[in-house]
Amino acid sequence: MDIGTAQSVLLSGIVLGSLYALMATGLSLIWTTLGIFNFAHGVFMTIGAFIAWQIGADLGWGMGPAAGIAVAMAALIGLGCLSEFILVRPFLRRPDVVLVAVITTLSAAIFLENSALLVWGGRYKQLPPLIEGKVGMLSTAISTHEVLIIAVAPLTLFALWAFLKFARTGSAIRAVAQNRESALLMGMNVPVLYSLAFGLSAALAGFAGILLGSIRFITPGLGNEPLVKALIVAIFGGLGSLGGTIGAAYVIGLMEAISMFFIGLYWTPAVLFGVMISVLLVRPTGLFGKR
Amino acid sequence: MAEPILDVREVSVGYGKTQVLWDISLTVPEDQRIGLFGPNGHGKTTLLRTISGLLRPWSGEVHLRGERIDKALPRAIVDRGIVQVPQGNVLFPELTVAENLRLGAYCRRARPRLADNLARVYDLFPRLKERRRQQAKTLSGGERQMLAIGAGLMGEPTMLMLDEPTLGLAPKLKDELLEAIGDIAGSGVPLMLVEQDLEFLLALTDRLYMINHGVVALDLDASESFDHDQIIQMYFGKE
Amino acid sequence: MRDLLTGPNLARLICLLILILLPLVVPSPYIRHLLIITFIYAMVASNWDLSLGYAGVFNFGHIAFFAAGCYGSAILSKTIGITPWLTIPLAGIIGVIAALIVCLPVLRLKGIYVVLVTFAFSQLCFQLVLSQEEITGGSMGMPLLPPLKIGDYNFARDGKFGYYYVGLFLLVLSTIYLHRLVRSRFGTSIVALRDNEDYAISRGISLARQRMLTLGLSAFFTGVAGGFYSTYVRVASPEIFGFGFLSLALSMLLLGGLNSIYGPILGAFVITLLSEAMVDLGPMRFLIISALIILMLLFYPGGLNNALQQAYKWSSRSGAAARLFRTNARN
Amino acid sequence: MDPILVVDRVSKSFGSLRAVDDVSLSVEEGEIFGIAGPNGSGKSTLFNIITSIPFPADSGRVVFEGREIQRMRPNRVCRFGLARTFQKETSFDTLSTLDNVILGSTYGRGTDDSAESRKQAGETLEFVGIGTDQFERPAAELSVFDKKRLMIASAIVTEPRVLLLDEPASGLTKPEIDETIDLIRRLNQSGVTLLVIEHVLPLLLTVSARLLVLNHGSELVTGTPDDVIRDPHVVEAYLGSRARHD
Repeated sequence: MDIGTAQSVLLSGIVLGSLYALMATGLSLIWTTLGIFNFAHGVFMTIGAFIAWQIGADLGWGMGPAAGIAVAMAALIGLGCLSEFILVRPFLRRPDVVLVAVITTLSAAIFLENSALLVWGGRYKQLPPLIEGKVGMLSTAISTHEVLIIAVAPLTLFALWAFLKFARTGSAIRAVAQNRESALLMGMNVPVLYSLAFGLSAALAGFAGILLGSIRFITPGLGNEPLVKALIVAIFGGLGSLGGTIGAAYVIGLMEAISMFFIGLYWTPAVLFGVMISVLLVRPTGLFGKR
Repeated sequence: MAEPILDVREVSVGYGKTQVLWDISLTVPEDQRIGLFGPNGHGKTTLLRTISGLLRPWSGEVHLRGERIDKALPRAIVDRGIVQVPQGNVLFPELTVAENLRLGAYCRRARPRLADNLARVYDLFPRLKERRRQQAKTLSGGERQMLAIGAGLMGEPTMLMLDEPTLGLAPKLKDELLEAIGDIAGSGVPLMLVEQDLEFLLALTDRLYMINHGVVALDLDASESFDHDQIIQMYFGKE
Repeated sequence: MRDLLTGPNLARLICLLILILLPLVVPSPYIRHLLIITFIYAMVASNWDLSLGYAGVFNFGHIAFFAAGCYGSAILSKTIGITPWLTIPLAGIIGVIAALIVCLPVLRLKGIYVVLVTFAFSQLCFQLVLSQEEITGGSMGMPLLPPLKIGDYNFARDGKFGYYYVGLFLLVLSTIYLHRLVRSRFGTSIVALRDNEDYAISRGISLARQRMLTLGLSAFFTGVAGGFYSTYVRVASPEIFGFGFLSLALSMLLLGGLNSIYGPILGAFVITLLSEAMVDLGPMRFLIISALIILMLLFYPGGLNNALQQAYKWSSRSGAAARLFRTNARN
Repeated sequence: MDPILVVDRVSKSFGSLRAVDDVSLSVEEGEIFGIAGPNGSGKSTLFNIITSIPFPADSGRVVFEGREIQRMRPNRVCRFGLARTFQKETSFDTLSTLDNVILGSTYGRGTDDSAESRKQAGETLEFVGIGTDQFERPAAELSVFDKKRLMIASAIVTEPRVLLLDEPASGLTKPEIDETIDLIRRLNQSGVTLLVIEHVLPLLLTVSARLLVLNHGSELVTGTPDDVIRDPHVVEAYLGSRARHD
């Protein structure tokens, strides 16, 4: 393996890691605040890409990428809040809410995926790259769009961190996650905070979908495979710690790129699963997780 | 006579099928500080949780300055100035001391004077100021208790309910806390204090209720001398 | 022994009799086909309930056990050339092996982590099937599997008459197996672990052991169903890993009601017929089914089984057929 | 004669909090040994680490009948002759009352024959005072008192030589507490050694021969009920210093 190949493997690993980080952070955010796992997260990604395509792409309504992204983000926040209201809130007080939420969000995933199929059909669509062209990086060349992904993902996550850290509502979201009863006693509107967390998480997924939508073809199943990867990332990093999740995302992305190069596409899932199992055998709450 | 601040009328409540409080009535008059004590698991915390809206009474009513609040949401009750400092004393363990305190002023009524109140709390508990950038979970037991009370004060209470603030504290810390709570009470905030430590209660309150088996078993005036042996008998008497 | 002919047992025997006689009365091969598919689903759903309902293990890899049976039987019969009569029971063992593999990480995990690992496991199986094209046929699947035969008689002849009875036989076998299992002390112990883990452990029940047994035992007839399925439709295709199949099985379980054997079986009948009636709707079908799942959870979490219990209670309270429908609290 | 149960300098921390701090005790065979202390003083944690359910101690030894059990698998502890109850009224809610106890008999005692374990379960339920009319009801429907007695029944059906009762009287009415005291005495007379946790002292002072008072996770005093009641530290731990007889 020469230097050039090593660098291109490294770069593709970082691109993957960035996308996984966006996805898995959303999952983790919902997990920490509501204590449930959202299986519709992958399909949120799909819907985000489709809406951006519909509004922005030339084959859609052709209103340009900026409008596409803006509308998609707004729609996803709304969809996230709505999902929380229908899929989670009615069951929050039940002792088996974790299981019920798996079932309801899984059903919602099926519902939305088939809705996407009805609305947009099964034909492949693609978003144009946000920026055209290629950039020479180190000794290889990658597309500008991929450079954009590498840059934008950390920025987005930084913005999320800043919101959670410094905004009143942001710290309230973190607070609710840690102690629901004290949050109530301080006068927080817990249901609204839950909705908001869900909306934010959906927007993150949608954004990841838009970024992915110009690398891969957009189909109703676009989000399924990234969901599974995000799932592995979440387990690997330990649910509930945002830092751990982001770190794990890049680790898994790199691991995937390396394994694809050396072992090939076919056995890469097995490698990832194997790594995940080994981590769980040693640390049942994930690599960075807390008990 | 002036209307009482808080009026609890024949409240019954419990969890699931288990009833904890049986037709409890008590009032908090304008100028009095109330103490609740009694063996554990007999309903003191449950009473506080009912007043602050975390629990819906099965029957009975709760009135705050003449207004009925037993059907209101917790945040509506906080907005009316009843602030409960819960037992167990860890608020948001992963947040810093300063963040915890700021969130104490989350309700709309308390927001405008956040900075003033923060200064006041730091004044009252200088130790919190020193540790304002630390995560709450790194605090000692006494500091956590101060943080919980401080966050309660940030909500500008018109009535403060403290649930066992001395739980697990060493005697020296208890004295410090006694002084601080005394200051708070002295500044005119009505107080409802749940405590195991009788000395603590007697020093801080005007009227004591002993809650035993979900009813008010004793009703004492703190200024009068009373029969210690009767209480000790209830705690330590053989069956 | 007299108990055998009273209460719900009698109702079950009557249902069985009807199913045995049905093909003799109803000539339509299409109805027979639907019922064969129903039998398969009923096995999958009722066995899934052993882990998901009775034991409360959040196992979302159940479809992978089914798929393991499907592909296992397909490979054994087509690639290696073993008769399907043998590969179907062997598929059960393959299902169990798949379950034991997923057990390895799951034994020490709790709650949501069990969901994630089992779900990831099933997706991993999917990816492996897709990638091992030489063995599994990749996304095309393995077509033209050998059918069930006795001598020269192909079971697909005469309107799938043969398959119908084999399917019914397997379902009856699986149901008796589950019935005995949940009534055994093993059955009680897994419910105890679900109700209160620490308490159960303190009474001498081993969490790891019972969990391994639960997953293994729930996988056997699931694998058998998989083997029978691929033999019957004569193709093993990766479609079974899709959300569609998962949602069907899940909806049967929820419509039927968790913690019962007959609920999910009944759910399988209702959902298969419903889904078949909607087959022309395309994607709309899955839209409706998934919405149905959420609505069930929202408004009738007890499922059909609950409705049955109420009906038993109502009928016994009203005095009519009180003895006939004497119900059993645990079922 | 050697003590039947020796707890030797066990500790357990949660983060920075030392829930149980270097606690030792030894219980003689046939004794009723009480463990008291204010809320949060580490009583239940002590039971948890003696039985390793749900977690073992960080350090220290637990010796039962001469054998160290602190590293034993938690589900084996019961077969070994050491059974416990839990603080809150715990039951297998969806199982019938009888099945709750049968489980103890089959898994905790190792009775293979199902008719035999049914018989044992029935007898044990009657011993604790739960009538046959309750046997087939789901445990969730029982009253608090019956749930507590059911939990005791499922423990004693395993034939423990040492039984650990965690707050058997909390949440009970006065007559129910009296019945519980009677039950504890009958159990003791049948040869079972008991460790009893109570927050409320009266029951403990009545039944136990000796008791240990915990405060802040460590031992405050160990002694006979009379010693303990006269100890000013105990009164102080419960009621504050001013409540002392002065």
